[in-house]
Order: sequence, then structure tokens, then C-alpha cells
Amino acid sequence: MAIPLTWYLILAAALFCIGFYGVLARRNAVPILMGVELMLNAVNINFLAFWRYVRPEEPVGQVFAIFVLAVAAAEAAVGLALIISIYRTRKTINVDRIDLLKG
Amino acid sequence: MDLSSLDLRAIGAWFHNLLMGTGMSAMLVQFIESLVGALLLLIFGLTLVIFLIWLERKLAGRIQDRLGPNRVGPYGLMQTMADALKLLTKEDVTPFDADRVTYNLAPALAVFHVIMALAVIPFADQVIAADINVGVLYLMAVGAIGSMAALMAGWASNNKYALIGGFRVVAQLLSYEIPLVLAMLIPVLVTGTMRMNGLARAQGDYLGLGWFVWTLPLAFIIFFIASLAEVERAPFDLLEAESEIVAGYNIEYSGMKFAWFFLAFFMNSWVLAAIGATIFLGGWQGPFVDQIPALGVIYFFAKSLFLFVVQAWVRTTFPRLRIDQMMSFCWKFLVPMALVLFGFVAIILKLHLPSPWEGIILLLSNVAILLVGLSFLGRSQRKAVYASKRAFTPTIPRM
Amino acid sequence: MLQQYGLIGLLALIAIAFPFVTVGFTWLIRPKRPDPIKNSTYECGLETIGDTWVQFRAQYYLFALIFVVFDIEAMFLFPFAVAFNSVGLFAVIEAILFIVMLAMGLVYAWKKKAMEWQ
Amino acid sequence: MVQQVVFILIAIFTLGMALGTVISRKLFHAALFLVGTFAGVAILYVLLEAEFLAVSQVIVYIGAIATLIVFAIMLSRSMMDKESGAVNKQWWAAAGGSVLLFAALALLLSKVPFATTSAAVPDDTIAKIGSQFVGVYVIPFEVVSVLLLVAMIGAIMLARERHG
Repeated sequence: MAIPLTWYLILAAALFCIGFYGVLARRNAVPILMGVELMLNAVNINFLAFWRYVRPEEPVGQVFAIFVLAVAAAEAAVGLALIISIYRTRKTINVDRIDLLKG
Repeated sequence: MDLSSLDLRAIGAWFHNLLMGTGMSAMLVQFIESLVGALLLLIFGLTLVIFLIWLERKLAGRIQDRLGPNRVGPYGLMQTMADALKLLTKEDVTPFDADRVTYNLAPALAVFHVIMALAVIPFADQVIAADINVGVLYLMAVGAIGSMAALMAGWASNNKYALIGGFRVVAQLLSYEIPLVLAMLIPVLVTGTMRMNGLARAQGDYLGLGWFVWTLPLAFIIFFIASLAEVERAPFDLLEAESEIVAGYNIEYSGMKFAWFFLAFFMNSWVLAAIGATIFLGGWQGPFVDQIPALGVIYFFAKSLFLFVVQAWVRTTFPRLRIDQMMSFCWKFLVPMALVLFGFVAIILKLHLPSPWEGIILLLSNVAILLVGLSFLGRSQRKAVYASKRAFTPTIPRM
Repeated sequence: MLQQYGLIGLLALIAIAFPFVTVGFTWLIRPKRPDPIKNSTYECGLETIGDTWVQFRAQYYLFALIFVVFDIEAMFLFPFAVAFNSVGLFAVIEAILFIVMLAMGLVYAWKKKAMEWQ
Repeated sequence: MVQQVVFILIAIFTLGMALGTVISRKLFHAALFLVGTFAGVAILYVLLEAEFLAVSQVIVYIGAIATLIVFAIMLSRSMMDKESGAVNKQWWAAAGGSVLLFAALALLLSKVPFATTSAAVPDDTIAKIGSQFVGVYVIPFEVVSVLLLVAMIGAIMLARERHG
């Protein structure tokens, strides 16, 4: 095939690392969630690349990618609802300042 | 003249041979063919829209006892051209606080999503730009880009009304996408393919009685109502209710950028009519289409324009809904009915009945579900009416 | 398969470029006389008061939420519909169970009045 | 050859958009960059001939998740852009860690020889996916419906405006 498998894997690794940086470095909860979505996308690229290049006759990789998609949507829905709820009570979604357990 | 040679596919083959004759590489030929196809689609879409706007204005005029456009050209046919020329020379005002990039990208995306939808519409048997495996879902995907464009326009204009309009339009588009998609899912369940051409081909039996509008009338009704909401037409046009929230998410747009929103609106109406015609009215199917394939184009345009005219008719006849009515109509009526219908159709198909009986049973189950749904709707409406009257009338009459 | 997507890709490039080309073209021939009043936000002639960003109701979020769930449902049901002819009656029951689960969510939202536009 | 050029262009686009997502200060812009990233990934799926996943990516990520994110941004926005600084104090450590992680992964991936096949994708892939949902993977399939139900109920509980 025209494109080597390694290219896809390196691209997915780069996307994962960018998402990783977003999760670690941002203060605001919404971009942190976006970083998580980027990481999940990187995972899906890996699933599909391996499906295409290793076993294209059995769509196992695609099925798993679809499950990841569903879980990502559920995660985003609950995560954002949590953010909205925290915003209502604490008037901030800056994760540095969400320290309920400090008392 | 041999009518059976009248075939659009023959033109494609002729063009292919012409290009191959020049000695170019197969890849380059492929590229040029794709490019020509894409350009043809774009030009077709833009020309069609000019005609559609005239048609709708003329119709609305007649229905509302007016003349409609009648000055420029015969029957006012050139009116849209004149309007387009005027819009080309209009000053383009950008509000000073607008987010420039997003503001300019939004109308382009609005046009983009409609033109992209043209790629999977079969104009005649196999006369389709890209008969992809996931045709129906592809339409859903480009629809998602459309709601993003509305959101971007509303946000970038830096205007309260635009933002409220953008949010409302997205809430409406999202809500009605579900019944639309579920209604399209049911023909896919019957035919077992998501290819648009395959869906049209599957409806060829019994001289038009094989159309899904006869076997699955409820799915068609749900599809049609949801498509009215998807194209923001009355009675679902409360997001651009001129008298209430100025004009919706595109209030700050002027000149050519506004023209693109307007054009996307009309093209989208026709695209949804064409999808409805393909999935439920048999698309290019009709008498003698097997002998003379070119007739398919005529059938297809007749059906899609018929649906477009019905849309315009509904638009000029019905009053506007309130947002709460609109939302509950979608989630409490259309979506449950579509889900129940899906279950019933799946079970009926698995009974493997002989051919005409299957269709009749499907039709009966559709009508039954519709009647039950309507009776529930009527009961809840009566309840709501009595609840609102309770403050004034001391006794409630027994039903 | 990739050839068809090549056409779609070209169409995408043309479709996104074309509006910009026309808007660029009008930039050449249209008048350009901006002034502060013309460029101000259009709010029926009144001065804009306060921030443009009005606080939104959670209602919008709830509708988007229900939409997301049903979107995923449709995404699972389409491959099932394509495979429908090759699966047995038991598979149909499984799919209906899947729908019933999500319909319960709809009923919950209905009962909790999450879908009332107050 | 053509495919490689397309891949490189798409890769640059996707990574640029992803960088924009994590860097941009305005949350709405971050969301738009995120939409761009999702679109780029969808095109990658087309290159991988996973067309069903490509359209699902657009439908679920752009149509649903991105919209949800924008709605959440608008709902909680009055505090958003005024907070000092988009990144926290350890951002440089995070950046260094990410770059190191990427370097390690890239080195590792370029060293490992993967056994690939050049078999074509069968035409009935979507039908296979569908029959696997109700066949081999029926348990995850039903669990996903439960997960979505729970997510929906939980999110409605959390996000609902309480009156009185």
C-alpha cells in the first residue's frame, strides 16, 4: 500500500501527545475534556490502522473504534454536565480552584 | 432515433474514451473526470437554485392571492438573476466586534454542506456522482456540518439576537435530525443497503406500488415533517421569525454573504425533497425507465419538485409554532413513533411473509401506529387545553 | 472506492473555495464606506447594553444531550439494518432491547420534565 | 504517491488543528479547532478505507460532541475568558513530558517491524459490523445501551436547573 503503517502510528502518537499536553497544562476544565477527546481519537486511529494493515477481512478494529466512539460521547456528556453543575455551585471551572476536599 | 441510447451514462463513457484517447495516464484521466463531475454538480446546484427561488416566490404569490415576480423577463423568470446581480454589488458590512475568520467561514460552510449533499443523489439509474457504501449516513454527516455553520454564524456576529437565533436553530436542527434519521433507517432496514442508488432501485416492483411511500407511509410522514424542520420552513421557521427575533443567526450578514445563506436555504429545501423522492417515492423509477434510462431524470425531477412544491405550500399555509410546541412535538410524538415503527417493521420483515402480503401488513401496521399515536397526541392536547382553562371555569366537563 | 471519495474531496475543495471566490469578487466591485454607526451591532437601533454573551439556559444542553444519545443509537442501528437480512429473529430482539434501553432514557427525561421548555 | 502527499497534507492539517485546540485562549476557538481536528481524522479514516467510521466520526464528534462542548462553553461562559492565563504553573513540565513521550513513541514505532498484509477490504464490511453487533459482540452492544442510558440520566440530573 502507498502509505506505510508506521506513518499512521506516528501521527496517532503525535495526536495523543498533543492531547496529553492539553490535559496536563490547561487550567480550564473544558479544554481538559477536549484533550481527552483528542487522545481518544488517537486511539481510534491506531485501531483502524491496525485493522486496515493487519486484518482487513475481519472488522474487529472498526467495531472497537465504534465502541470507543460511543464511550467518548457518554464521557463528554457526563463530563460537561459535571462542569456545568460545578460552575453553578462554585462559579468557576478552573480546576486549580475546584478543591472541595481541602475543606 | 433509438430512444434506448438516450442515456447519461453513455455521455460519461464517451467522455472517458475521449480522454483516454489523448494518451494521458489513467490517474490523470480519473482526476479530470472527478474534477468535471464536481464542477458540473456545483453549476447544476447554482442554476437550480435560481429556478427554485423563482418557483417558490411565484407559488407563494399565487397562494396568497398576489402575482409574484412578473417584471423581469417572461413570467418574471429573470427576477432571481436581477436579485443576484444586486446582491453582488451590495456593500458588505462587518460588525466591528465580529470574530473575522469565523464570521467569514460560516456562510461558506453553510453552502458547503448543501453542495456536498448533492454528491450522493441519484439523478437517474447510476447517474450519481459518488455511489458510496454509506450514502444515507453521509447525508447525516453533511447535515452536522450545517448546524455547525449556524452556530458559528451566531457566535461570530457578536450580537445577542444572532446568538439566540443560532442556539435556537441548532437546538431545532439537532432535535429534528433524530426523527429524520430514524425515518431513513426504516427503508434501509427493508432494502439492506445504504447506497442511495440501491434504495431507489429497490422500489421498482408493481409499477410504482413498490415505492416506500405506500408500504411505509408513516416513515414518509415523519421524514417529511422532520425535513420541513431541517430546512427551517414554516411552521418550523420560528428561528428566523422576522417579527420576533429580527432574523435569526444571519442577522448581521449582508451582501454576498447573506446571499450564500439564502441560497443554502433554498438548495437545502430541494436537497431534502430529492432525498425524500429517492428514498420514499422511488427516485428515478417509473414506467419504461428500463427501456429508456434517460426518462429516469424526468421522473426524478418531477418527484423532487413535487415535494418541493408541497413544502412551499405548507410554508405559505400554516402558522408558526412556539418553541416548546415544536420541541415536544419532536421528542414526544415523532421520535417515539419512529422507534415503535422500527421495532414493528423489523419483526414483520422477519416473519418472511409472501411478497404482496408483506407490503399490506406493513401498510396496516403503519396506519395503526399512526392512529394510536394521533389519539395519544389528541388526548394530551385536550388535557393541556383543560388545564389552561381550569383557572376560568370552575367545573371541568367529563370527557 | 477511493476514486469516489476523490470526487467528494474535489467537490469539497471547490464547494468551500467557491463562496470565498464570489465574496472576493464582490469585494472588487462593491462600495466600501464603513462608518462606526453602520458597523455597530444591529439591535433595532438601540445602543447595545452590556456584554453580548447572555447567560444561556441549561435547556439547550439537555436537548443536545438527548440528541447525542439518539445519534449514537442511530449509528449502531444503521449497520444492523444493513446486516438485517443475514441475522436471525433473536438478533432482532437484541436490537429491540437496545432501543428499549434508550427509550427508557427518553421516558425518564419526559417524566423529569427535562423536555419542557419553560 | 498521490496518497502519500494527501496523507502528509492531512496530517499537517490535523496536527495543526490539534495544537490550536490545546493552545488557543478563547474557548470557542478551541472548540472550532477541535472540529477541524475531527474533520482531519475523518479524512484519515477515508484513506484507511473505513468509510463507516469516517461518517460516524463526523456525525458523532462534529455533529454531537462538538455541539455539546459549545453549548457547555456558552452555559458557563461568563467566567471563562477572564480567568488569568490559559495554562497552569506546570505547563512547561507538561510540554516537556509530552515531547519526550512523543520522541520515545516515535523511536519505538519506527524500530518495530509490523507484519502487515496488503489484502483488500471486503465490500460487505458494514454488514459484517452489523452482524457482529448482534452476534459476537452482543454483550458490549447491550452494555453500550446501558452506558448511554446511565450517562443520559446522570447528565440530566446534573445539568437540570433546579427550581425552588
